[in-house]
Amino acid sequence: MLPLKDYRRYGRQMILEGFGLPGQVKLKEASVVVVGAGGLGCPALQYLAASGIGRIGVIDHDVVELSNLHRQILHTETTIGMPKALSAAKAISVINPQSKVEAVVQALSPTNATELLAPYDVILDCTDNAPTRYLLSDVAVALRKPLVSGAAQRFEGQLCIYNYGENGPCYRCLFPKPPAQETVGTCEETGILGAVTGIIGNLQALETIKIIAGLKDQAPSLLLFNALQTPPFRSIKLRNKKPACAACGSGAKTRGMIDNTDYVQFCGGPPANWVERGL
Amino acid sequence: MLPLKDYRRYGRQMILEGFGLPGQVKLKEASVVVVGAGGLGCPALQYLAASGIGRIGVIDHDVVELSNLHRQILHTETTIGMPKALSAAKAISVINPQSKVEAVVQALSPTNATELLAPYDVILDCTDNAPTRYLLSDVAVALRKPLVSGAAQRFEGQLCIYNYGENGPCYRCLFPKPPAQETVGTCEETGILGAVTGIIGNLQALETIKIIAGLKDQAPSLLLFNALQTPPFRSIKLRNKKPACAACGSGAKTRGMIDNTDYVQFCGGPPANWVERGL
Amino acid sequence: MASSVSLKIEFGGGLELLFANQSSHKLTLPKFVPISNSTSLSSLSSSNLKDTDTESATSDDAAIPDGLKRVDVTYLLHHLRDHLLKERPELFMDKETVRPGILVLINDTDWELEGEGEYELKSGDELVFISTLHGG
Amino acid sequence: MASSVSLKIEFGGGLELLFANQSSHKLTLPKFVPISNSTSLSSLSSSNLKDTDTESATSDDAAIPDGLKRVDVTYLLHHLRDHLLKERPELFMDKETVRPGILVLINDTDWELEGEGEYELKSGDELVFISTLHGG
Ligand SMILES: [Zn+2]
Ligand SMILES: [Zn+2]
Repeated sequence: MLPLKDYRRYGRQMILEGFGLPGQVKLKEASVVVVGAGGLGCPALQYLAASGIGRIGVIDHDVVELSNLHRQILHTETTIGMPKALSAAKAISVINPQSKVEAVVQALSPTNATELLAPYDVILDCTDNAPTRYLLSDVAVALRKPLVSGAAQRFEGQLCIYNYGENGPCYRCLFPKPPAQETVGTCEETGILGAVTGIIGNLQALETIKIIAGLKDQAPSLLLFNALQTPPFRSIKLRNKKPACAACGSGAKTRGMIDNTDYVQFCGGPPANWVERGL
Repeated sequence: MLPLKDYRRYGRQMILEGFGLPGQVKLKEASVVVVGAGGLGCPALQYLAASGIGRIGVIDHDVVELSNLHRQILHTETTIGMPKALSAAKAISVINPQSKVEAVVQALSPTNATELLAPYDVILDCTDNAPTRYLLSDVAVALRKPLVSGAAQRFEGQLCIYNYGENGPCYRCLFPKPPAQETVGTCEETGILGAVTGIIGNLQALETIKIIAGLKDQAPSLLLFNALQTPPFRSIKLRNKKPACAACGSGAKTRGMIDNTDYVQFCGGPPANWVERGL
Repeated sequence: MASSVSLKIEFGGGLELLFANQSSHKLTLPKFVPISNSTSLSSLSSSNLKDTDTESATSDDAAIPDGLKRVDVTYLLHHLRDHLLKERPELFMDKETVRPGILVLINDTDWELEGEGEYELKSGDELVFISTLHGG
Repeated sequence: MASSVSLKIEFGGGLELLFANQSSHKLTLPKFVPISNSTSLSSLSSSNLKDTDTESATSDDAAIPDGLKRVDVTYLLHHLRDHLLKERPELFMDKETVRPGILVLINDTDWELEGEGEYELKSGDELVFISTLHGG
């Protein structure tokens, strides 16, 4: 099933009870796409590659900037100016030359998202803005794939698996209406402690590995993290999917909705810096 | 206080309320030593370097092996056979060329530990065996430095700050007697999921940054993690330091104890593989 | 049982910035409150009701005074907005509920599973209001 | 109040391997148990004591039958060793307490802060037994 070298490389996880050779083979045969190669995407990609996932996609249209480097640990001073997707792909190819890495330097949009995400088993939301989060959720519903979603700002992080299992909710089940734009900060505006994105991105990799290996239960939950609080982690029991949900509900026409939604307008229109960034 | 370039590089964390310019200056003036450049040490080193810590020590006498690569994400196929301390130091110098990195390719022992650890403000225990954990705790007590301790096996991890603040316990306050050797597994024997070491090592970096920036409260606590449980994290309220502790108690002669303890014998003698590894 | 309920309130995801930048609050509300959710008399009604209530601790169906209801999450929202909020109420409430993007958690459970605004509060309940994050 | 206490038990850090590889257990123990910590008659003494106990729910100083004590953590250790442990008791207990390297947590608090073995168990308590990890 596996080349001899893989037994040596992955031996420490293959002797895990409940994982074993079948778990490693599942990782090798699996494909995962990480949308966003920033603070969350970098650590997620790193541990996904190291674990032996067979095929990994990286989608990001941004380029590396000096202000990213305090948290986006796959990029370096020498890759400043390079598209993040390429910089990250290069870095994880060094971590694991056996993983097939596919870099996409494009902004995700309603017209290309379905096609770009369809070839993968699991989707990771490592993005940094509300419109793309709604778009990713809708596409994950349309493609019937689990969406491992992370977010981080200031000293806080949030982790949730959407559209997973029989009854798992989608992003719209939880947040049918987008927040008003003035309530939404970005890492540029509100700041972010690097290690916080590391912890959430790492947890996204772990949850993805659990899903692929069949170790993940299906009870919908949300993990909250606050680096300054005691206790720092809080696990929340979430609602099931909602029959009336516009995206995943019983009568929903998700694909049509994706084609006809202007996600930026839906989320209150572009703030100045989104326009610059081509969203 | 900081060069202009640092304002751009660390701007996203310098705008954090409660961190700011003073926090960044504290990181720059701080020194940290990571003992063990393995599954825990790699992610810890990575985020410590990226955050802008001024001086970072890496102590490890092992060499990189293929079986490390599924979780020790600073090492690569091209550094197999190289001492881990050097491989890790090289990797974090790429992440942040401004951090001064000091690699030590030596096994920590009662005769060299005090001297090797004294030059640093905070010590991270990223090791993989009981004798070194007792030694590190005793030396941290003797040097009056906080010890940020992580551990991981199978699907589980543990995080604790020892010898911190007025009343924080040391490792011996919690575990005065070492466990019998047959009860102690290693990652080689019991297996380890890579992302689990990533999460614990990352949390060690975060706690270290909090200590340096003055954001860490002093209530003794222990964080337990189990990747397969719901909820995955559990925070425990711990005892204070014990007046009768052999290491940190009121009448303890810690330095003399360090000189006169054979830590391997104290922990039940060397298992076969420790002898080979020169512990 | 007392004539009031004691609650622990937490704000997260940036919402604490609206509440004096303090994430943890302790709060005591009267057990019966106006159906209108008017919070202007809350401390008064609390003392008014003390006698009525103390002896009816175990009889849950004791007559509820006219115009009042058992204190619920909707009332709590109004109380937080009227008495704890320091600025810009539209960033917390929208009509009679929380604004889009806020999740309400009752004892670590999504409030949708607990009846949302109609959940009747009891002493010791912990309510968390969390704003969803978008950064990464 | 019943004549027994219901407990939630968790094992971690590898200890679950000694307990049928199951980390979560639910357990009911009699409210009064032998001072000797003998667990051989526990179910018997539980039923024997039912009558004595049910009416003394609120009077905490009610006479404790001769040779018995209120159930405590030390008794629980013996019960776990004698009835739940599947193999190698020396990996769990050492003399009358847990072996070195095991931490006992009572409701998410280090047992040292709660009286260690002498802590008297009450229904709903959650006990965690965790083996310290050394890997990295
Ligand atoms: Zn939905
Ligand atoms: Zn001590």
